[in-house]
Amino acid sequence: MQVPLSWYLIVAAALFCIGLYGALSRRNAIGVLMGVELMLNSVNINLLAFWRHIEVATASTPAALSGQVFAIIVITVAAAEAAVGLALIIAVYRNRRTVAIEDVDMMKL
Amino acid sequence: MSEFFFNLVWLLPLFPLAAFAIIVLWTNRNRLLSTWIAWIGIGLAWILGWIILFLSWANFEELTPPVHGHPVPLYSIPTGSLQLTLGFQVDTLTALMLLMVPFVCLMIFIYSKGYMNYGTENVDPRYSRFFAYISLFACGMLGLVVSDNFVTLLVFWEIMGLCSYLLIGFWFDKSYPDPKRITPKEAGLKAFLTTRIGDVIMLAGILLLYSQTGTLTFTQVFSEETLHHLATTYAFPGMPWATLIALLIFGGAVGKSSQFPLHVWLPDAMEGPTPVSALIHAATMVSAGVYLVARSFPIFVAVPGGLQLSVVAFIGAFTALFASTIAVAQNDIKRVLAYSTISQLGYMIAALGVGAYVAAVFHLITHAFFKALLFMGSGSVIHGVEHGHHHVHHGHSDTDHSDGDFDPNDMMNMGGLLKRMPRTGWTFIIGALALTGIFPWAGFWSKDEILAEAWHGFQHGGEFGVTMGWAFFVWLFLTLAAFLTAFYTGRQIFLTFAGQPRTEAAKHAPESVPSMTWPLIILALFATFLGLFGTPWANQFFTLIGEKAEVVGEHLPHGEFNLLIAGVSTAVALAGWFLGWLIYGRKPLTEPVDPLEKPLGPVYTLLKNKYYFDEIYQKFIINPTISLGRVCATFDRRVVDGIVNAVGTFGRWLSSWLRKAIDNPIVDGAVNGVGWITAQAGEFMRATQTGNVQNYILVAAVTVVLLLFLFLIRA
Amino acid sequence: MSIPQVTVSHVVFVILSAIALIGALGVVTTRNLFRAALFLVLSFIGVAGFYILLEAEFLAMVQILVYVGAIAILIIFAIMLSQRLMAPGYKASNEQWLWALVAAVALFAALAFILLNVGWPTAEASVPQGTVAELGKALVDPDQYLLVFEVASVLLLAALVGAVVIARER
Amino acid sequence: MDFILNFWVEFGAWVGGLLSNWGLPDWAVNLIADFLGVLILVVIGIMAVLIFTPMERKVIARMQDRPGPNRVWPYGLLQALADAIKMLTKEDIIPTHADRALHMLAPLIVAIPALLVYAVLPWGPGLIGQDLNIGVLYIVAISTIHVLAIVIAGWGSNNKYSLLGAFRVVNQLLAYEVPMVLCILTVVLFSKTMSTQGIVEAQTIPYFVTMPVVGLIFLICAMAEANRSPVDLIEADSEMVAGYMVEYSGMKFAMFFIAEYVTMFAAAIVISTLFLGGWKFFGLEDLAPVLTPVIVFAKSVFVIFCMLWFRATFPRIRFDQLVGFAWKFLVPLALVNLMLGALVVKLTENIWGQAGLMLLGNVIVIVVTFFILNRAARRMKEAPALKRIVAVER
Repeated sequence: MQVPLSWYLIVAAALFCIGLYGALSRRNAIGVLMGVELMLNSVNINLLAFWRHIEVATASTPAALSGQVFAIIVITVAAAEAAVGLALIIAVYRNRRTVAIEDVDMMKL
Repeated sequence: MSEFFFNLVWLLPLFPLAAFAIIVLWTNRNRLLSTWIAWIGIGLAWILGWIILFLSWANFEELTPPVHGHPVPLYSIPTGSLQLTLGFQVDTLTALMLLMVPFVCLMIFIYSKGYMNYGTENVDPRYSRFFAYISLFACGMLGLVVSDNFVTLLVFWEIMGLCSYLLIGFWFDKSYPDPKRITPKEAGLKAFLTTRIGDVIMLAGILLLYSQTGTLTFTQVFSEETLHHLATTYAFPGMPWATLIALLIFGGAVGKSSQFPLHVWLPDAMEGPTPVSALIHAATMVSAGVYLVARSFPIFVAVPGGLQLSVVAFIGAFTALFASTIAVAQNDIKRVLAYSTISQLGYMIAALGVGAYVAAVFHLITHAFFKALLFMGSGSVIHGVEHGHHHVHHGHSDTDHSDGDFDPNDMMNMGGLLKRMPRTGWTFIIGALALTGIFPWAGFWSKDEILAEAWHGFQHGGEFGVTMGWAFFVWLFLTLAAFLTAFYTGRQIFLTFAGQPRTEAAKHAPESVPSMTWPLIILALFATFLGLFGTPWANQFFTLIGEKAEVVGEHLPHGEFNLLIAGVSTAVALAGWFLGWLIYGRKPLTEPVDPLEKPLGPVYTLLKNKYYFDEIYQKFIINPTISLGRVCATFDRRVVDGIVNAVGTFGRWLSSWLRKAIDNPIVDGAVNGVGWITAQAGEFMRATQTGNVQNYILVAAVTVVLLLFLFLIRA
Repeated sequence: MSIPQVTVSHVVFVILSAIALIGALGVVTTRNLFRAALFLVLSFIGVAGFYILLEAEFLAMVQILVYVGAIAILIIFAIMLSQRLMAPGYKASNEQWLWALVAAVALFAALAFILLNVGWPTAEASVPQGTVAELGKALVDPDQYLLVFEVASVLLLAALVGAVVIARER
Repeated sequence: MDFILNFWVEFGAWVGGLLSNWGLPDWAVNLIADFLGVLILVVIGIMAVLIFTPMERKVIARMQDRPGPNRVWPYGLLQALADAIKMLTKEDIIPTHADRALHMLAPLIVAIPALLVYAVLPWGPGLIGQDLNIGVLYIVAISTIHVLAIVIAGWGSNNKYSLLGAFRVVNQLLAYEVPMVLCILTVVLFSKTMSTQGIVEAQTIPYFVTMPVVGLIFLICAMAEANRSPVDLIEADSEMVAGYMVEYSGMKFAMFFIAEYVTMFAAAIVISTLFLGGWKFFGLEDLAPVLTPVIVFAKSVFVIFCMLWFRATFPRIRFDQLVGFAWKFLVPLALVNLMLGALVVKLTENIWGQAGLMLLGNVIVIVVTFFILNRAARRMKEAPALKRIVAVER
């Protein structure tokens, strides 16, 4: 007896919202990054849940793998994003001795 | 085994092409390396070519053109509803061309090294480029002979045209003291444009062919039903498509093989370096026209007794005679050979005209060998005389080829060279014997076969409905041409090699370097023995391309040996030689003036000026064209420009009025108003520009949520 | 919706989701950033558990390898580098946290509403065996995902170079 | 006879039968069986400490020409027990200003991955905790948690040496994971499976014979992962007094201690599985399946002996050189081998052909490597000393 799809989706949604909150409310850039990672994870859960419950069931080819491949790509992107993001954070920290986002507002005139 | 090599046929044009690319792109600086690359490229092509030749000789039954052959398709272009398939093929005709083309090319490549003065202090400044060009040319010729359809054939055909242009004008910076003499630049242009006329006509023919048959692949075009269709459907009353297309395609051949009336470019093409004259304008390119006609022969004979064969026969025979008459009165050693080339090509065309397909190809091959030999010999002579000239006047230090009024090509400046340059001399003489068709040299067999065919046609009506009248006419002209050929060849020999040197230059002319003389010797061997493959008793050429060839149902004719004709032609040739000796050889002339000048008088001048063909063309074709262009230009400037300007002025006036009336008050006002509003809005909005990313994301998130709720309420 | 009869997988699911969600909440609420990172790891592990439950073992392992082994470690590294900021009296969240909370909760409400009202199909189809091998083949098969794979590799390379260039001491 | 032939499978069946004869329901039987299995594996792991601490001390001592532990009866074989007792009786200190929770948490976490690895280590045909079809990947993934634990430890005990140790962990272990994974990839290329059992079965010839370079790289990486000297820069006593373990004492330290040996033993078994043919030994496994665990054990003991040998032979490397060694030498080498392996596998399907080609390729690689290293060394000798250091650090 499988766990129904909707359960996964709801948990993923919850994870996403929590991540969103983190990304929105953290002062520390690294915290924001963590929030983003959470969101990415929730997306992955969705992808795999859909893959397991829908693609596998209704696939024409013997091995239907779009979901997994997509998830792998997301993980890759997450890794790249983390690397670059942390590099940026470290660079900012080095130049401005802070990683608080609201202090990094050179965009503002 | 053979399959394997046949499938490699596409490599043939690729080798020289690669050599071209490499030389042009990288090794341009290094002369020796460029030379070797060119040699390797053509050498590989030669080896592969001869392998293919022997393999296809071994099993020629299933490879005989027109409809047989081993296809090597490359790709196909969809054109509307049809597929235009391009590719290469191997059949015995191709194989025969492969006997000649790559080998002669190789010889000439080797020869060029010496001719371009490699290693001496006056080496040609564009040495590497020369090898690149001739490699590209070899690519063109090989591609032409191996392509299996009219499209690729035309493409390579044009590549050769380009190379011919580049190579004739190779010394484009050369200029002569007398303004009337044509410079290499002009010569190249002339050749290009003249052949272009023929090419355009040929293109029209090919397009018509495609529109009629829906295919351009040889084997399909020459199939029974296609030919029948072509022969029975009419372009317009009394003119079947076959005839029309054949005539148009023949136009291309006329241009390329420089037949009358498009023959004018070939003599001037002699301004190019001599290896080029030998390669392009004697051995390979000019014979491409003949190859084209031979290749599309089935179309020519699709309509028995049609107009086209008569035209071909007439033009061929006429050109043969006409050109040989001109050759009689030329003093430039290379121009004599050029005219003899034209007349020999006339032979081949005429042979095709009377249906002697095999004979034509046979003569094409042999002629390629001995004419290349003759040209290279003349080149060697010129080279020697030039060196002698430098030696005499300003030592070996001089590098530019245009020195004063001394013309190393003029036979009047030579004489007695046989002692000075024996190898060149003897090989040249061998070539001359072959050219004039003296037994048992190659020329004898091929020329005799043509004459025999013509005669045979005269006696009991030629094949494919060539009328007896035409056949006789052809035979007569060709025989006369044979006589003249022997005469001017003898004249050339005696003027050049016999007697005493008439100038200091000739006195000091040295023998050429081995890299020039060895090719001469090898070619001389071929010129001597090649004919034995085509003796009427054991005619390998007929076996290869004639026996199994079924052109519209009937077998190709096989001219049997005709002692009478052979005797006549030999007698005529000997007579020509004798006359030449009588006039030029018996008492070697001392002052540079032709003894024929006085007795012939005006005729001589007429011949010397090539029947004033260039002048006529200048007067009646080129000048009218130019003046027409002028008229058009004036019309354009006056009327068309006037209208345009009027419109323009009106537009300017209208626009200025509009600006005053509408643009300034209304449009600008609107624009400025918008700008002002934007500025105000910006002032108001910038409060929200916190520069804090998270605010922005928050706004985005809230928006998303709101939209989501909206959506939920709606649904 | 009807609660299906409970099996082991359901129990496991509940436990896993508890782990994941608690971890996530910890991430966003803890003041101490280092602990937040550890909570993040916890949440990641929970997600990996989901993957195993979904019969995608390979991805579960990749999840642990990449997220726990690489990303989390990187984050912790960054935290260590910028540790001074965790001086006492340091405010973890900014002024707009309340708004953010409202937005997040509202979003979750909306999503949950939608998800519960859609009749999702329940798949009983079983995953074909040897999915991993299939996946490996598919990733380098020109007819399937080769392009995606290559693009991802290029992306990684670019990120690598970029990160090095940005973070290098000048 | 049959009972002898596949002894362990029969044995498992027998136990199961026994339980079910006691009238237990299936799920309970499975539960108990699994529990027993886990217990056995864990105990094996823990026992490793008791076996290998005396062995290490004895071997090292012999190599350094001193008697080593010889008081605890007999020949100091029970030294480990004595140590254990000593540690248990030590005071358990938690430094002030330390993050208590994390400080407590680290020793718990550190042992987990080391023990989890045992789940997929094959002891014989059918004799394995769980034959995952992604076993090797599982090993790699799990062993990364180890890093996490050490980082927590370094951070949790508020001490600059510990923190330095944590930094070094991140640096070193991540650096050495890359060539390790590459080596595993090479092996998987040949065995065409990621399950440990499959790899063992695929090894008609031990991979260490066919691709010694890969094996050596993997050995080095494994030692770095289990931070054994000479590559134990994480806890280089001479530089940073045991790094992340500075503040730990008593049972918590014991946990780290145990974890280290468990990891080492696991690494040894992994090596013997991936490269030394696992439970295969020239057909002995077919004659007497009973002995397969013994074979594995013997092989891993041999591997551990090699590790100790290294430790006794080589001095410690400077840290920057250590990391540079991983990135600039091991990774390219492993990559080259990976390419080589891919090429070979494409070239031929025949196992012996593959083995021969791979061996040939490895020999070539070795030669080329030595050539390059020579040139580099010469260049460094010519370069002035300061520049040399800079060059190394870059």
